[in-house]
Amino acid sequence: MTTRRPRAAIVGALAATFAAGLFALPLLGLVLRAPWREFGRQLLSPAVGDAMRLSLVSSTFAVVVAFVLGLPLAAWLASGSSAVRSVVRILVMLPIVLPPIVGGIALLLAFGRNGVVGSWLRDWFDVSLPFTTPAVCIAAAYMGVPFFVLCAEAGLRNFDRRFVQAAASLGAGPARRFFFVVVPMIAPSLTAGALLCWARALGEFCATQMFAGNLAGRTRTMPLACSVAMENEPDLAVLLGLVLAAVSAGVLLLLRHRVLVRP
Amino acid sequence: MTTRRPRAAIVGALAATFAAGLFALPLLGLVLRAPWREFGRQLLSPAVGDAMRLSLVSSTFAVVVAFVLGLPLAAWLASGSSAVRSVVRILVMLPIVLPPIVGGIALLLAFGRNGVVGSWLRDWFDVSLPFTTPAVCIAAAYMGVPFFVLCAEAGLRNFDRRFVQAAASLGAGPARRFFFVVVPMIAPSLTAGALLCWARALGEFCATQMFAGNLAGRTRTMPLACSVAMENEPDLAVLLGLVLAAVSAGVLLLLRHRVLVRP
Amino acid sequence: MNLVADFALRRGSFELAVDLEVDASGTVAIVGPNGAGKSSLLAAIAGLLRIDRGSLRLGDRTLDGGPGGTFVPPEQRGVGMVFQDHLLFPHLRVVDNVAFGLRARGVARRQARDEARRWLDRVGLAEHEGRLPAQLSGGQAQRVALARALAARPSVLLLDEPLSSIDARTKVELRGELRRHLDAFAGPRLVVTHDAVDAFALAQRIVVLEEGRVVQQGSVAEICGRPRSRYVGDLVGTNVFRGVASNGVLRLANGGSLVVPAEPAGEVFATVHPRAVALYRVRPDGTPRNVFAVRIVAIVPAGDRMRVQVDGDVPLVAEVTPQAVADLALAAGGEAWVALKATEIALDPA
Amino acid sequence: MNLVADFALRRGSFELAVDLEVDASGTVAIVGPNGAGKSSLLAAIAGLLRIDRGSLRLGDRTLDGGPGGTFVPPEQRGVGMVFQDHLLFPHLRVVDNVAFGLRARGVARRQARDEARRWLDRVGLAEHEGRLPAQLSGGQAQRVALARALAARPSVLLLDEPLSSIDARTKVELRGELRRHLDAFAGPRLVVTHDAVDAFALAQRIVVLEEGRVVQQGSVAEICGRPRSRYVGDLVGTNVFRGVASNGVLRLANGGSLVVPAEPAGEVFATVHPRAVALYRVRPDGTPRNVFAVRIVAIVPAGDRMRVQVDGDVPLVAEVTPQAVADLALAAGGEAWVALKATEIALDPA
Amino acid sequence: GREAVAPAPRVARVFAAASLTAVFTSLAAAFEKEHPDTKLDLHFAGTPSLVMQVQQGERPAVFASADEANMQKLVDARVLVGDPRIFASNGLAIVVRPGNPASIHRLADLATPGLKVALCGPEVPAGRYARQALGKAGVAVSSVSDEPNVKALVTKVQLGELDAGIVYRTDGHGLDGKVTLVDVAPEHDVVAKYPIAGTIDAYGADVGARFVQFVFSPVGQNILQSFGFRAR
Ligand SMILES: Nc1ncnc2c1ncn2[C@@H]1O[C@H](COP(=O)(O)OP(=O)(O)OP(=O)(O)O)[C@@H](O)[C@H]1O
Ligand SMILES: Nc1ncnc2c1ncn2[C@@H]1O[C@H](COP(=O)(O)OP(=O)(O)OP(=O)(O)O)[C@@H](O)[C@H]1O
Ligand SMILES: [Mg+2]
Ligand SMILES: [Mg+2]
Repeated sequence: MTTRRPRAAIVGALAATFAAGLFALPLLGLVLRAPWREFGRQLLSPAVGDAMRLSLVSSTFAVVVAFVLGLPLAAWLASGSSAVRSVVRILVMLPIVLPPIVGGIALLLAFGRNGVVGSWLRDWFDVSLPFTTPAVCIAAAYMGVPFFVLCAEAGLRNFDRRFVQAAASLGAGPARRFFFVVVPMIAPSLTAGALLCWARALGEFCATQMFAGNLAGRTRTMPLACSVAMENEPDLAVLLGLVLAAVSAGVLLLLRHRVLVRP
Repeated sequence: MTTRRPRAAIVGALAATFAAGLFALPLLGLVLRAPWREFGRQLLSPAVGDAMRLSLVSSTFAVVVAFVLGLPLAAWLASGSSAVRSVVRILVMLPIVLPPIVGGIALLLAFGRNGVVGSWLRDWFDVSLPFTTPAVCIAAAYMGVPFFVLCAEAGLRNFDRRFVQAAASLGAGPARRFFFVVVPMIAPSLTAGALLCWARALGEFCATQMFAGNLAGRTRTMPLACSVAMENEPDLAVLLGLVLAAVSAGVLLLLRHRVLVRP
Repeated sequence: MNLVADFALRRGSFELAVDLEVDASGTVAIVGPNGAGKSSLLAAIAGLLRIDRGSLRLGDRTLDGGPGGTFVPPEQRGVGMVFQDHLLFPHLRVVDNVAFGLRARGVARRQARDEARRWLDRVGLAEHEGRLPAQLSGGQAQRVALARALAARPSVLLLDEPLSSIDARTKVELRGELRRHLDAFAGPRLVVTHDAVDAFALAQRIVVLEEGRVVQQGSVAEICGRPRSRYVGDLVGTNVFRGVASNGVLRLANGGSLVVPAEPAGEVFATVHPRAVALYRVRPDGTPRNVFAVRIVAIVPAGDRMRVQVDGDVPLVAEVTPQAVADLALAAGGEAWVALKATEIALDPA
Repeated sequence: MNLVADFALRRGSFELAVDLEVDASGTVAIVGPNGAGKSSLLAAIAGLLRIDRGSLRLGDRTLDGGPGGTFVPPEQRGVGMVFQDHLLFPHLRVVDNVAFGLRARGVARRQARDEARRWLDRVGLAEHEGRLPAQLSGGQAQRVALARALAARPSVLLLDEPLSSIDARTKVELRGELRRHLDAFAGPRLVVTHDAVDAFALAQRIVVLEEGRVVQQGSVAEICGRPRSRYVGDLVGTNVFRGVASNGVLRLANGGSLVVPAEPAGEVFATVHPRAVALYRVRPDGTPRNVFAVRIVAIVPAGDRMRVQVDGDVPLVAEVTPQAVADLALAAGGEAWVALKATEIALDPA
Repeated sequence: GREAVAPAPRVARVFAAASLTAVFTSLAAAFEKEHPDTKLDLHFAGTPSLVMQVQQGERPAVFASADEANMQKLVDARVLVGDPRIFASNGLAIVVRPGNPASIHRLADLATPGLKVALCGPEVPAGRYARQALGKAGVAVSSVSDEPNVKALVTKVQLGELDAGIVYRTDGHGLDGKVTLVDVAPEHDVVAKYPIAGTIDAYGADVGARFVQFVFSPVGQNILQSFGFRAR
């Protein structure tokens, strides 16, 4: 099924190429400049390995939180258009708008040792979150999940409710309807949301640094390692950024055939 | 059309509430801590006004770029599933993954005085982008547009192509089909994408700082003003973050009735 | 287990208000004009629309007690529904679409698939089980929808135009298959259709819905014998008029009039079998008391006769032999004269 | 302006290969079993599917020259298409749906709306112009789809089951309206339908498609008189069998056999009018050479007769009087005997 | 239960200003080598962030600040053990493109028209000091940007976006050949002082105290000097 595309399509194609170019160009700059001799050594260095592992763990955690908590929230947001929903939607969006460092302060104020929840955690469980790996995960989720929620909500809003009705008429309860009809049918939106959430969590560092600290091996994610390198050897920082980019590109390419490209 | 919700729905509602709480809590911390007496004065101070204006201009620019360049790119990405598309999609996602400071360096390498495009701009037009307001806009677009592209692509992938065929059979050419059929039908995804892009551009500061510098009135956006304030008076930084959050919440609430809530 | 639907509901400016009892002894065909509320009725029974007034009961269970009352959610009502636009799940293969209801009731995947395959076989789509709905033709999709509804082992069947896109050949078979299934089915079953043949072939009872109200109901024979509205007349292929009769003249709502028997008078239904309508090239002289000029709208074969649809003061359908069509050189768009004996017009008080 | 479709295309394992010429002198009805390729044929003509071989021409313009050849995109073909599943734009009000085609050809919004309203009036939906498609009933949506296709001032009309969900009452009117429109239409027009009445009422010529091939085409009278497949037989309400005749015995493909006239022999089509099929309670003794026991599948009124569908060695439809049904106490599911005179079986070489 | 193979090292957390990243990484390595039973968890961030974290209840065993103003906030908050001590100082330098193509040798050269110069913002210590130095030299420089930290400034000079900027002498470390540093004349120079202290109730306070001692020890001071810092 093909149709030949006239003028408008050509304009579209030009714009697309131009856009792709704009994204490719800065990256090209990085790639040209990076000290590639160092690449292999850095990729295999234990410090980078630790940071990479932590980055992958925390961003994956963010995706898990997105599905476990963000999806129900998105479903609720999509289920109506009350003023309350607008307010909650804005609340969910604020971590994106807030300068990440303020986001980090917010987390510290909530979950820090003297924070609203933090002091309660300390008194009752003798647990302190800041400067721990869980804190990295929380920061990642806090910064990443909003992207998922908004994407998922859009998918749910586009969803034709009558398929849910059809499933109900076939005896499927709410859970089955949601997981076996809604979720697969809005898979593209969920995938996009999960990707954005994951990527954002992966690239996050300001809030992490504020809330979780920058402790090698424990809370130092790749972007933090990168900022540390920035102080020592700026070229290394670029290289680490590229390592992060390369690894995440690798992960995405691996996932591609399982998740992104649907039959 | 209502259906009563049993257990699964209750679990969902709990998760949604919990998630909303998690987002509300850190914000609550900020709100409690902020020096509110200062709020009015800061909101009206000319420096904050300049920064706010610049933030709004640059993030709106990012949204415009998203529609003008990102939408065609998303349309192309959604129109198939070749390996080239996967690669380009990853390329588009990388600005999200890259630590923002590396992103800023990348922008310098591309559009800086000695950059790939930059040196060409300088030689031919005697234009230098860094340290200018356009640079702020470019940084905002670079960091924000990827979110739009992925969201829009998801919307397009969910779109039933047969409506395009119906429009074609009625004599509508590619442009009319796209703008009068596809775009309105995937509006929720485009709205979500535009919101994410706008919010991300609004909150961005690392890359901006690196690429555009930090000059009051010219390149100092709200997040930069916030990071500057962080140096002396962290409380003021929090307050500025809240001002940014409040203004963007206001904008979103204003938009709500026009864009977000559809008939 | 009787289904008692005594309720009203609104959709925008449309109101559906029915008082209907459906027992399990036979199949009920719901017929009526477009927008009469047939699909809305099924949706309310299935629990996809809430009622605004009255109640909906199945046996001694209240399915919907109106606002604030009991409401049994659709998935607990055990209905099997064919939707007018099928609503096959686009992400599931045909066999999994059909197995969906069984899976929802906890049948193991393998067993559910096996059962689904048997159903697909019954609707003649065994070889399409692995396809996605987008790869089916319209009629194939409709058959899958039918199989999906029946396979879920429902206790109430609601079929919304289940055979509208089925081809003539398959329809004969599928109708027989469906008829057997419906006859053996233990619960209430409702079939919405626009096809008189389907209605007569599948149902023992017919309910006529117009503008959200039940205007007539009865056995197939009753409905055919005494249609009570122009719609039913068209459905069963008889001419029906409603009007006021007095002194042997029937004034129709649209302004025309007919000479009719003197009794009964007042608001009446007049039925005229198409066979009783005679057509002429030129104005006939003779006994028929109703003679008027008409325009021929269409000529359609019906069995070994031809049905000629004419338009004029009194729109009518005449049934004539193909020979007559040829002899009179009747053609769509042409003119003709109608003669209709007053004694052929049956009047029933409205 | 003739439409010459001489092409083949594949969709998955299905292949459509047609060689068809449609002139502008009359309407062509495309009939055929589900999955025969009717919708695919229309899609190819509309430019929504590309052909794999051959060519598609309209007048002296090549619309699709096959892979690598010319391809006129759908929006430049000037087709008006009713899709089987309507595909109304969900975000546009009914009036804007209908006006869409006019807007696409550059008609000003107001004028396009006015024209759209006229079309809506013609399909009886004037008062629904402000609704969104989701607020329409199935039949209403179909009428909007029809109005939308016709309003776009197309030069080729492709209607895919345009009347399948229309109620009996409206169908009579709409068919007349459509018939007038089609007769006045200047370009090629194709109507896909499963309803014999629609086919006969709307079209002058009928093309029968089965399994992607044209198996028969001709005037309405030709198709009715000499159905060439069981499908066409069912469509026109005649019994048709294909088999091998020799020495006055016809062996059917499914194993049954019939005593038939001695001539012609070899591969033949046998047609038996339902009226010629007699039913008995007990085995009849008499002249009919074909006597066999059958099971009654369904009894359906058809005009003033009843059609009894029976199943057995030779599945058949018999047409009898209601009186006979009552006298013999025939009922679906019951047993009966069929008697069929060999001389009533018409044989045509295949 | 888990068997302890070796006694767990005693751990102390060290908060240090981002600009101390390189040197404190070296110091910690040397310290851990000298005290194998100890381990230092180094956390680097901008000094204001570190202060904020301490205000929110974090208790590092060692807190090394990039300036005295920020340290003063902790003094005011009464969370320090004893008084902060200055463990190093730094001087200013002009960072220019490699080989100094614009021939910038004095602060006054920064006023050359057509030159793209940037300073750190006046809120940042480096920016404050730079402005003081320019004041002393009586030079008026229009900064094209108030850079938020010296590294951003150095990077931009390195990439050729800027022709010059004022940074710390230590910022040339590890950038041989990529930028050139020109020391600011002693009479114009402003001395940046780096205070260090421990916080109360800190976990591993004893290890922290030993690390502070180590920083002041000759070995520690040598390391500092090797990174371009001036001994206190
Ligand atoms: N969501 C809605 N909002 C407002 N009105 C609606 C809605 N859905 C249906 N209607 C209206 O309710 C009436 C009944 O619709 P319904 O679908 O029940 O008709 P139907 O009898 O099934 O017709 P059809 O034979 O065309 O399928 C119609 O007039 C329709 O326009
Ligand atoms: N996208 C597709 N991929 C593979 N096969 C398809 C696809 N679409 C249709 N088919 C198959 O092509 C054949 C022809 O389909 P088409 O829709 O043309 O049939 P049709 O004659 O219109 O049938 P119906 O009367 O049921 O509408 C069918 O067997 C169908 O299953
Ligand atoms: Mg309906
Ligand atoms: Mg079809």
